[in-house]
Amino acid sequence: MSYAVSTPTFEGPIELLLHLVSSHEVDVLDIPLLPIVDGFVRVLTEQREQIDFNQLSEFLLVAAILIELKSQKLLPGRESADDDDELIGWDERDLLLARLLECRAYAAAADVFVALAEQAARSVPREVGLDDGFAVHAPDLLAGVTPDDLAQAYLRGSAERPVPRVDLSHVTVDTVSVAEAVSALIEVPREERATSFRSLVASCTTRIEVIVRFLALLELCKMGRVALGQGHTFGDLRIDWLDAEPVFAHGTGGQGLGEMAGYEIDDYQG
Amino acid sequence: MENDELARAIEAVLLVAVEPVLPGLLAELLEEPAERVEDTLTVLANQYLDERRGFVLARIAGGARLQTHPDLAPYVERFANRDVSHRLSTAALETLAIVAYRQPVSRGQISSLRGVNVDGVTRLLEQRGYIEVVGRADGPGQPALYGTTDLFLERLGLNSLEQLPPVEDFLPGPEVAGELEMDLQAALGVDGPAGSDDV
Amino acid sequence: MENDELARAIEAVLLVAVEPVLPGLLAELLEEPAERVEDTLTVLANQYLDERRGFVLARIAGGARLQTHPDLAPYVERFANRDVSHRLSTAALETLAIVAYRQPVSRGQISSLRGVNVDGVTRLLEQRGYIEVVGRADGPGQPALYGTTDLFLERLGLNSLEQLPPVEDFLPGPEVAGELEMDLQAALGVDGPAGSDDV
Repeated sequence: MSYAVSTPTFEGPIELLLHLVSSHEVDVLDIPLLPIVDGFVRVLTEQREQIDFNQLSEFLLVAAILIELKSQKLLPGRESADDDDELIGWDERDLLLARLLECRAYAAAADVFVALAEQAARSVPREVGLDDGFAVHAPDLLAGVTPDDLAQAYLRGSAERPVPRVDLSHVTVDTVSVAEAVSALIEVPREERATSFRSLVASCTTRIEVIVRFLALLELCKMGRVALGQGHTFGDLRIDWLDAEPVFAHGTGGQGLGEMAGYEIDDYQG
Repeated sequence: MENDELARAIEAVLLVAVEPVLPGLLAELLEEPAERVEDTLTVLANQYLDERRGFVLARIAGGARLQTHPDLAPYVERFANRDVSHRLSTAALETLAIVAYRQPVSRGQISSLRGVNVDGVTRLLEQRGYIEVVGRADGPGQPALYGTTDLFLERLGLNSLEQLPPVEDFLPGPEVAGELEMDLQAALGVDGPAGSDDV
Repeated sequence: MENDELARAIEAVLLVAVEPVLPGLLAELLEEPAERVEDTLTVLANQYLDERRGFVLARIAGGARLQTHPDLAPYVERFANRDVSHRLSTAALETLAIVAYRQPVSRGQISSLRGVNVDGVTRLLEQRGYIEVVGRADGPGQPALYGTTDLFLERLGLNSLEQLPPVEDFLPGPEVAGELEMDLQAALGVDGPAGSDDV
């Protein structure tokens, strides 16, 4: 069951139209697409009570491919393109098929992993460690660990491992740009010249914000605006502002720091 | 060092090690050429098998370690409370397989292959210590590239990644490929590939 | 069970046992009379000596344990000095912290909190003198309860456990802190937590 289209050069099911276009029997440039879409929308409006979703999605797919093909034809510089490149609908499908096959292969490999792991689990390694008399030779493992490190380790160690509950993969995440974070950091009012990373990110609610803020800090460090230090392995980051007064933060003319930061971060290389 | 003494010293070191010991480290400790150490490891491994000992000398992630003979799993399991609660989900396993075969690979690459967001899964695998960041890709943001860890090899009982069966072995045969293609056509609601004339 | 099989099973259990294993426990596990187990232990001990293995079967406090042959102490020492990492792994530090804040605590409790087997880590911490057995829990098997030692306090520069920072004071919450740490490590490209309890 497919939607039949009617145009000056072609009349029939839309899939057939796609096929004819793909096999060069009909030139997509001769097909006005707007009336096709309008017509379909009209049909949809009429059937509002009982929309056939299969038909709807099929139409959307085919229409999208046709629009892509047509827009490519209309764009300059594509004349020399390979014929194959124009068959974007088929290419996409082949790619999809290749991807599906590859995923099947990895799924089968995963089964083998399980079997290997089960086999390996039948052997238990010796992990007993040194005999009692030898421990004295080993270095002090607590060197450099502070009580605060220990407290943090306790919180980490006793925290329930996060269990993802809701799959949000289909939700578009608001992007936070490093450039914005740089500007925000510059404008943060500060009474003291030094602060810590944890206090800077205390107000952040998502991980990405924290990470972006961190990248922004690195950026500021690169620009010589802050000095960063980490006393020891498990420690917090110490941040020293090298300029007590934000120099460009409120400047309207010239090249503000924010703009400069934005420019640099677009080509962010770490 | 005499052969016999070398074997004894290696045995003793393996007994106190808590993770696979690299032959290079043994060679350094015992001041013997690496080849002799390798040979001795092989001799010991065969000896344990021939004598039907309750343990074996296994080669894991490039190193050597003593572990119980798989035959005796029923007894050992009763004794050692092994941690088996951490079964990985199908999604995690498939992602792990992709990392194992395509490493170094970025999250974006895995994600476009699997067709879903894999941030949570890679994070879990990283937490478990099966994968780790092994480098950075060029390009914007320099995305992290992941590879598998020694722990991964250890869990699978492998000495190196080369021991993994080639991924080509797992590619579906032509019948399955044909079926998939048909499903795909049905799903997309279009006819067969260009070139067929059955319109 | 045949003699040979019994010896193999005992060998396997001794290989993975962290503490000396009582013959009574072996007899129960393997469903064999205690005398047979005793005899087999003796046979194995003599075998190791006769074959000049690098390890011996020692009897400690009534139990049996595999340990290195005293002859080979120099090599084992060299290994101990060479192999052990110079700081605690994240996993070991977390385990130590749990003992410090929750003492007295059993391995089972730590393990269920951390989600992994912690036998190896607790043994390491005990060997280093940072934790010790401070009592036994009631209930099946009367598991050992661990607490921290004076050496632990000394190394951290504390006079008493009351000087440990109160854990409620830390913001953000534990999950967030843990995740942040990991994300930052990932962002920095430095080694993340091992995820296993290897030290």
